[in-house]
Amino acid sequence: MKLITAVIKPYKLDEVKAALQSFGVHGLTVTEANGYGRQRGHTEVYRGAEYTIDLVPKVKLDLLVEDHDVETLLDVVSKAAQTGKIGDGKVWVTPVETVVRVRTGERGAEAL
Amino acid sequence: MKLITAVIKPYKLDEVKAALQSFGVHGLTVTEANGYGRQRGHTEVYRGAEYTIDLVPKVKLDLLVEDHDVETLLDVVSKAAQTGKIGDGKVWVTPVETVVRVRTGERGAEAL
Amino acid sequence: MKLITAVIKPYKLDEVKAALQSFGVHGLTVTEANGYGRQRGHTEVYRGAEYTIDLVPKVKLDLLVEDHDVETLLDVVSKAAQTGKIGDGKVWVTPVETVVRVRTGERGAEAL
Amino acid sequence: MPTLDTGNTAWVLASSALVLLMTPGLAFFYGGMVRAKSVLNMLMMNFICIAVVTVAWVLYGWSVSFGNANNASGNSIWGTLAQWGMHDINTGITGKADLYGSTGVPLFAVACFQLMFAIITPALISGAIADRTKFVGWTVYVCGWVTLIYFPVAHWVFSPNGFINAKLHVMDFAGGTAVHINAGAGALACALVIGRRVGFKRDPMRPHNVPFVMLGAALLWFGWFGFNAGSALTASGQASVVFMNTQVATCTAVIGWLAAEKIQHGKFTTVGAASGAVAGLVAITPACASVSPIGAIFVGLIPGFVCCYAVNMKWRFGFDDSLDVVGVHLVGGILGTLLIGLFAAPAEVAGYTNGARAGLFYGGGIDQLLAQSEGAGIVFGYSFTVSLILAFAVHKTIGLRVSEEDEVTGVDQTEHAETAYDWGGLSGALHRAAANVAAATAPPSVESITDPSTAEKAEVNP
Amino acid sequence: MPTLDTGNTAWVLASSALVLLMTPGLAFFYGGMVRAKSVLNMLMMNFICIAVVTVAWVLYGWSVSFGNANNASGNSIWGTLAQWGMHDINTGITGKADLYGSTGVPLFAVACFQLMFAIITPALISGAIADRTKFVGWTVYVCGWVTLIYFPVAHWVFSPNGFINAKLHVMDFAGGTAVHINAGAGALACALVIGRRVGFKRDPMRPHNVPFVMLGAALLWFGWFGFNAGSALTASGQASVVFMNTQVATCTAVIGWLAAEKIQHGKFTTVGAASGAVAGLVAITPACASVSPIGAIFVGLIPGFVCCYAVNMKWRFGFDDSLDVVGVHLVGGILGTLLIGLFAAPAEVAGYTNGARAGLFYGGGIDQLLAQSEGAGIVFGYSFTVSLILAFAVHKTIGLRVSEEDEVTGVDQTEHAETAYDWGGLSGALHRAAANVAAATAPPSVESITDPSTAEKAEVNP
Amino acid sequence: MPTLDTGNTAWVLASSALVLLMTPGLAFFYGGMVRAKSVLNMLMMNFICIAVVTVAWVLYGWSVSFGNANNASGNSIWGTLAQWGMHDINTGITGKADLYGSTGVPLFAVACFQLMFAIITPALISGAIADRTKFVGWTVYVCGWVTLIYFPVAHWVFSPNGFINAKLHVMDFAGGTAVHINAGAGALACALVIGRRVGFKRDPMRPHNVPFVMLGAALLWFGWFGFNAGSALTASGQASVVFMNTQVATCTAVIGWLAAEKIQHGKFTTVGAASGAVAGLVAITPACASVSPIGAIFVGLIPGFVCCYAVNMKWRFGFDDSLDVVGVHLVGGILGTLLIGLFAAPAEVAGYTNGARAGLFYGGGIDQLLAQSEGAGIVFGYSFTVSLILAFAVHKTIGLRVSEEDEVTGVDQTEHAETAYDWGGLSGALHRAAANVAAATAPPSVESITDPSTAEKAEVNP
Ligand SMILES: Nc1ncnc2c1ncn2[C@@H]1O[C@H](COP(=O)(O)OP(=O)(O)O)[C@@H](O)[C@H]1O
Ligand SMILES: Nc1ncnc2c1ncn2[C@@H]1O[C@H](COP(=O)(O)OP(=O)(O)O)[C@@H](O)[C@H]1O
Ligand SMILES: Nc1ncnc2c1ncn2[C@@H]1O[C@H](COP(=O)(O)OP(=O)(O)O)[C@@H](O)[C@H]1O
Repeated sequence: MKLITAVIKPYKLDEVKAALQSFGVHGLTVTEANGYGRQRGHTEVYRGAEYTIDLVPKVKLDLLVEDHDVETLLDVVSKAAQTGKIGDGKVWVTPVETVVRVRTGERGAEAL
Repeated sequence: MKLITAVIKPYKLDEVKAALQSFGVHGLTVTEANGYGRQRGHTEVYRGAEYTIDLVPKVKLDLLVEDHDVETLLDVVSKAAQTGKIGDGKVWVTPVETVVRVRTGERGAEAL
Repeated sequence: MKLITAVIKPYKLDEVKAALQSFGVHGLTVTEANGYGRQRGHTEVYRGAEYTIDLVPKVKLDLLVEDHDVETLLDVVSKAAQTGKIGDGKVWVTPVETVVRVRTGERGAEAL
Repeated sequence: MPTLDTGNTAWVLASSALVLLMTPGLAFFYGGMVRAKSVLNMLMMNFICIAVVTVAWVLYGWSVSFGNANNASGNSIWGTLAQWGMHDINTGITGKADLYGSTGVPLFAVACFQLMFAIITPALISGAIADRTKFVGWTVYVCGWVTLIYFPVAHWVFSPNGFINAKLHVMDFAGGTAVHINAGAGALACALVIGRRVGFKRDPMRPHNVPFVMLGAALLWFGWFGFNAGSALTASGQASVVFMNTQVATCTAVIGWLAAEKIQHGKFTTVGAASGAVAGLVAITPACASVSPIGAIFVGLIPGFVCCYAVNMKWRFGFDDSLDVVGVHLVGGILGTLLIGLFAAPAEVAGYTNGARAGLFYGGGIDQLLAQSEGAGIVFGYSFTVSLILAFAVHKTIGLRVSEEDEVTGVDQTEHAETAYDWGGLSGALHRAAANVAAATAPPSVESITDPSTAEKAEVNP
Repeated sequence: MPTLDTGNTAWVLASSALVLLMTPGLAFFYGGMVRAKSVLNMLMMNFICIAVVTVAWVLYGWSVSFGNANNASGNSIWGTLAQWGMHDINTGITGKADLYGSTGVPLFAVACFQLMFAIITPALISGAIADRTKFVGWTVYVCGWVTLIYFPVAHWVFSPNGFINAKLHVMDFAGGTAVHINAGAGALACALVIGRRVGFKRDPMRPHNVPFVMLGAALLWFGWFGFNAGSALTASGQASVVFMNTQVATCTAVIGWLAAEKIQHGKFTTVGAASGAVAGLVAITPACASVSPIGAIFVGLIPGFVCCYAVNMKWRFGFDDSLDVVGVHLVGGILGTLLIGLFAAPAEVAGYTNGARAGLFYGGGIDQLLAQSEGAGIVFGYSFTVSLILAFAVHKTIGLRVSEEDEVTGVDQTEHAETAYDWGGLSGALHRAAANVAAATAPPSVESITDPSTAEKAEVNP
Repeated sequence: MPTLDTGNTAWVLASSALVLLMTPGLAFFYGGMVRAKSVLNMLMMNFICIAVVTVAWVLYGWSVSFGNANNASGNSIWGTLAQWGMHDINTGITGKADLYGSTGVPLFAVACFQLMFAIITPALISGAIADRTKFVGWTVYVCGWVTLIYFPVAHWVFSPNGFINAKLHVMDFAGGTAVHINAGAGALACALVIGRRVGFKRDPMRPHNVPFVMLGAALLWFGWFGFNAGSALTASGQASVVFMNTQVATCTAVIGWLAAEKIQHGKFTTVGAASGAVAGLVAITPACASVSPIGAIFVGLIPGFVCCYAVNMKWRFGFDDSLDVVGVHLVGGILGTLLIGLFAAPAEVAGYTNGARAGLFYGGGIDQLLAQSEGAGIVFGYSFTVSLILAFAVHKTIGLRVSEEDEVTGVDQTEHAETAYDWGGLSGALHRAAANVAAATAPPSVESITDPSTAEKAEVNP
């Protein structure tokens, strides 16, 4: 079992989800996030005080997958999230030892 | 050292925390999240435009635990979070290589 | 490739980022979080109903790094986030199997 | 023979607008106190009162309440149906204008002013049944409530020939009985019929937007000057002292509530300050033209302090009066009505022509206190009984309460298909439904995988 | 010879304040409906109207619209420039005050009142071009629009000698043509010139703050009493029935819209209730002094119901009238103007001295309906044509629209360098820019690694 | 002998309500600018002013400020205590009403109107000490401040026999000196005594809710018409031109501020537009009855532009006037007061009976400018000195500032035990405290592990 984590541009969320569904993935956890990186932020002004905000809004996806799906889904996610512009984000994979479905207590593949 | 991550229904947070405490776990990190899954979303209407929202609000817990506690706590969390209805969520375990307590610089078990 | 995750006090975020930058780290993902722990919460009152809130606001950082940087950066982060007061937070390391830069599809070190 | 007084008319029209604003003010006062998942339903429960009560008022409400107001020997229990649809009221554009009593104010202006009272009274009830009410059931309840309860009671109390006013010589200048005790009784009945919220006492239910609570309190306060000082129906010395008394009592009630809160919980809270203000406004409503500014200090301080304790009743007795309509409006209304019996001052009482007397502390003896109690008792008894029957009837037929699942999900979503706030973080996750009116011309399936940067293209031929 | 009437003057001044408040009300009504990333731009588009229109009004607007209002034989197409800068108006502090017609109200008071109309009319347009407008371009457009369109049209419709009023004997009491059809036409033109938002029809664009939509609707409603009843320029029986009609039509429009929504989507929404209220206020604006309260029921109900369907046009025809200015103000304004031809009642029509007749259903025959259509057509035709040319001119020169990238990022950030909300979670992530005025005394580079606990120290010598 | 004028009275009562609304307006204007963790404290600092100042006013404030206003030869430094508790004021319900001067307005109405001025003046100070003030200390400071400073200064400036008004023939129609310079001086003193916020200059402190800033500005603007035009105490030509001038100057100030901002930072911001409006309202306050609408253009434009630069002073000199009370109210108040000396026009000055002259640009020579400077100087000097002593005294005794730790945590939580907003995401994390009043009947320990779906059961016997 693996965990694919993706940090992408917010407005791409719907497309990534659509793409995943067409590959039979129906579960996904989403979190609001913000990122620092090459993509530059902006400056704001309030009564003579200028502030720079480097943080750029992103969304973070957590996706539990079976080992044999990792490569394909890694590909699906990064393709769907791609705009080709700086700030598209990252996708990474971490090992998972157990997964439990809270409702039933099922483990492993059955839990997804 | 392991990391137990749980995605559960928001209103169960307090119960899960209570359950964990009764097992001597006092530290926990919580994040607001949203989930896609079997649990269906809803439809909204604004001036003639209908939108479907598949995302369901969840909370995500990050729990650093010692190896020998994993099984018990996995159980504690999933039991406490259970309602038996679709959408109860998932709990998973990932390996952790080091943990540091920022305040003291302590590592490993002492850091918890 | 490793993932350094840090849960720290919100107002330390800017300093941690500054410290990381001086070590050549320019990418980082930030999430709003809340923590339970030794640091005590507070009580609120609304029309005769008192509520205790144990959750304390935190921010969570996800930092993808190359293996040989882990120790240094672990140190950089925890030093920069430290105030010496209870509630400074935790930093932990998990193994990462692959990283992809969405924009280019690059993998591994090039993806950072 | 009275002629049009433009000054008085200007004041009554301005006051009407002020009182209309109180209902949205109430909606925000209540709306800020509920959880984020039911704020819209709270706004809607108030907003719909404006809509349906206005229609009922024009069709028959005005006539039932004030249709015979200019006729001293008119029926003291009920007005008339003669002015249904306000059809025979002369505006004075041609011929002689119909004016209200000796005020020189057109009947239509008074009708506007009194309408706003008929709107906010049932709206007050909504606070008792927050988070769990079926919108349609509520709407029906409101229609029935004003017809069976508010319209007649308003006649009893406000019409010069109404029996509580003319016969029992009760002093209730702007509605301690007709508005607050009345609404408080209706709220208690509703809360009992509809039952407790899921998680009442167990789950935390903290206000989701305290600044909105404050905004609502501010708009209420602002509008209340029209409510009380406007009730003089003249821009006069009486209206002026009423204005001052309203301000004074509201302020001392804020102090009273904050003091009680400090004693109980050790803190001065924002919700407490806002609640104290409302408690004071409620209490001074009947008394504003009976007491002096010094008297007003006490008519505010006492209810402010007492109501802060009164809101604990629901915890003790276990009825879920969610936003304390009973603790604030019923208790505050009763206190204000009775305190008149103690603090009514001769100089102000002289403004009454119904035989009212000064209060106990001002040498008027016990009589007025008894009269006030009688008035309060009659309105409470009538209102509570009829409200209970009405609420029960609606509950058993159309239904007044949503399903438990809908309640846990949130009534905004389930009753109104809306979400109050969208800060934008995840709005990328919504998408247009197939049922969408736009679908015909723009299949989402296709478009939803288009990149914004190509949007214009995607729309070349919509 | 008329003398100062303090009552009428008090009402006109109070009404002026009420109408001023409508523009911020509109800003919140619109602002709550846009996405969180462009709410400030929406507020600013409205706010700037107040600023620039006021200046234009003082310099020449008043004079062009009403400069010859007291002169029955004055030019019916255009006022005069004689009162530029309002320089020769006598306040009556010394000598004889200049009063408006026979109202006993100082010209300055009427000038304040009418100014507020000139402000909100262009502001209404902003809703059609939400999320994508260049602030400077918009400001220039507004200046041109009031000068070329609003000022003359206001003369035609509102000035006693204006041709639509005096010659075509159209009844438009408070601006169904001059305000709503006018703004609706300008909005349609703007929306066509500026084009669709990125992601129109594809992306969800749900209101980011529905309580603000409701707050805005409430402030509009409140202010509209000044708009309509204030237009009587007297605190009279006419003002009173106008007030009542305004209330009645608004309420039945809420009911009408909610009914249509229930039929189409199965739900009663908050945004729908607020929209219905505005549709009703729009429709009753021209009719408020022509119909009876019973007539007002229909002048609200019909537009409320119809407008709920009208807002679907933009999806069908693919023009991006973002917040439905066309569907609500143009359609509602036309309906209100025409319904007068059906429901105008003799008792109210008697208040007109321009030869207007009762409506078809009240025995007045078809004439008034034709007159109303003529008035509506002329204003729409003139306004749409000139607006189109003006918008096009501004768009091609200064530019009316931001870049696509700025639009996707959000106009608040790109046009105003601000973010509407900061709930504090990540505010630790901001830091003072080098360009900062404070930088001279406090280099962020140094301070930004200081711990708060040592802050005082860090500031010993700033 | 003057008799009751219902029109003037209606206007003064309406204006009183408008001015009351300004304080909540100010609370939102300020509250939106602070961080989310201290918005409630800001609202409370303003709200409590309403409460305590009203009580002080009724007991002795009115008497000290205006108790001898009808007595031309009354003391010019201080009123009287004869009207303590407003006990001997005749409302005219019986006998002859006490009216104010020749206005035909009841003393009680004027007392209501002037009370609202006494409330908002100290409230203005709260902006200088945002995020760090101890609620109790602030409350005590406010009581002392109005007693020692506002009440006497109001007498000097507003009472017909006050020396700044009668002897120095200063023109200050609605309070450039008595309100804005006065509050600005008090704010500067407070900011110096209380010290800088933790992280001042280092940490970003951006407004947490800009729409609230705009809402506050809108409510202030709306209410300010009562403040300025109401100060005429008559619904007259003077009130009308004052109304127009107020509108004009506010608008040109918005333009002036935005221009200055564009020059300095390249952007037109929302907070800037709102700030410009307030700066203009401040500046026109003393001048509104001295200048013509053309003059008002400059009395707005100049302060709007200058104040935008003035707010930078705090960065340069390092005093933490958090929300720029000095930069906007002190600077704006001084500018408005002095510009009268340049722009006062004969036609308007004729409204003054205190011997004031026209301004330099209107052939009145330099005299009035000197008089204005004298008035401004006296009020600033007196107010700053006494404020400094008072603030210091309170700070050293009760304490005006919270602990550094509480400040970093947020004063809402530490001073008021509340959180402003709860969007619901983590509300599952709260739970009822043991100390809870409900605990007796419902031990949380037990219930907190109950599932909502079994809630009804769990409450069978509460
Ligand atoms: N080392 C990193 N660890 C974790 N997240 C990162 C890292 N570097 C970048 N990110 C995330 O990826 C996002 C995009 O990175 P950025 O450098 O801006 O563009 P790109 O990935 O296209 O080069 C950032 O906003 C941040 O959220
Ligand atoms: N493959 C997955 N990866 C990550 N999170 C998931 C996955 N599948 C489901 N989830 C999370 O679990 C939640 C519950 O899943 P769902 O399928 O709705 O119900 P259940 O777990 O009871 O079958 C989802 O809302 C989502 O947050
Ligand atoms: N076992 C744990 N797993 C995950 N996060 C934890 C754990 N223990 C503590 N934390 C996080 O670390 C934060 C600080 O912990 P706390 O015990 O309050 O102080 P300290 O780390 O200084 O002892 C908590 O608010 C929580 O977010």
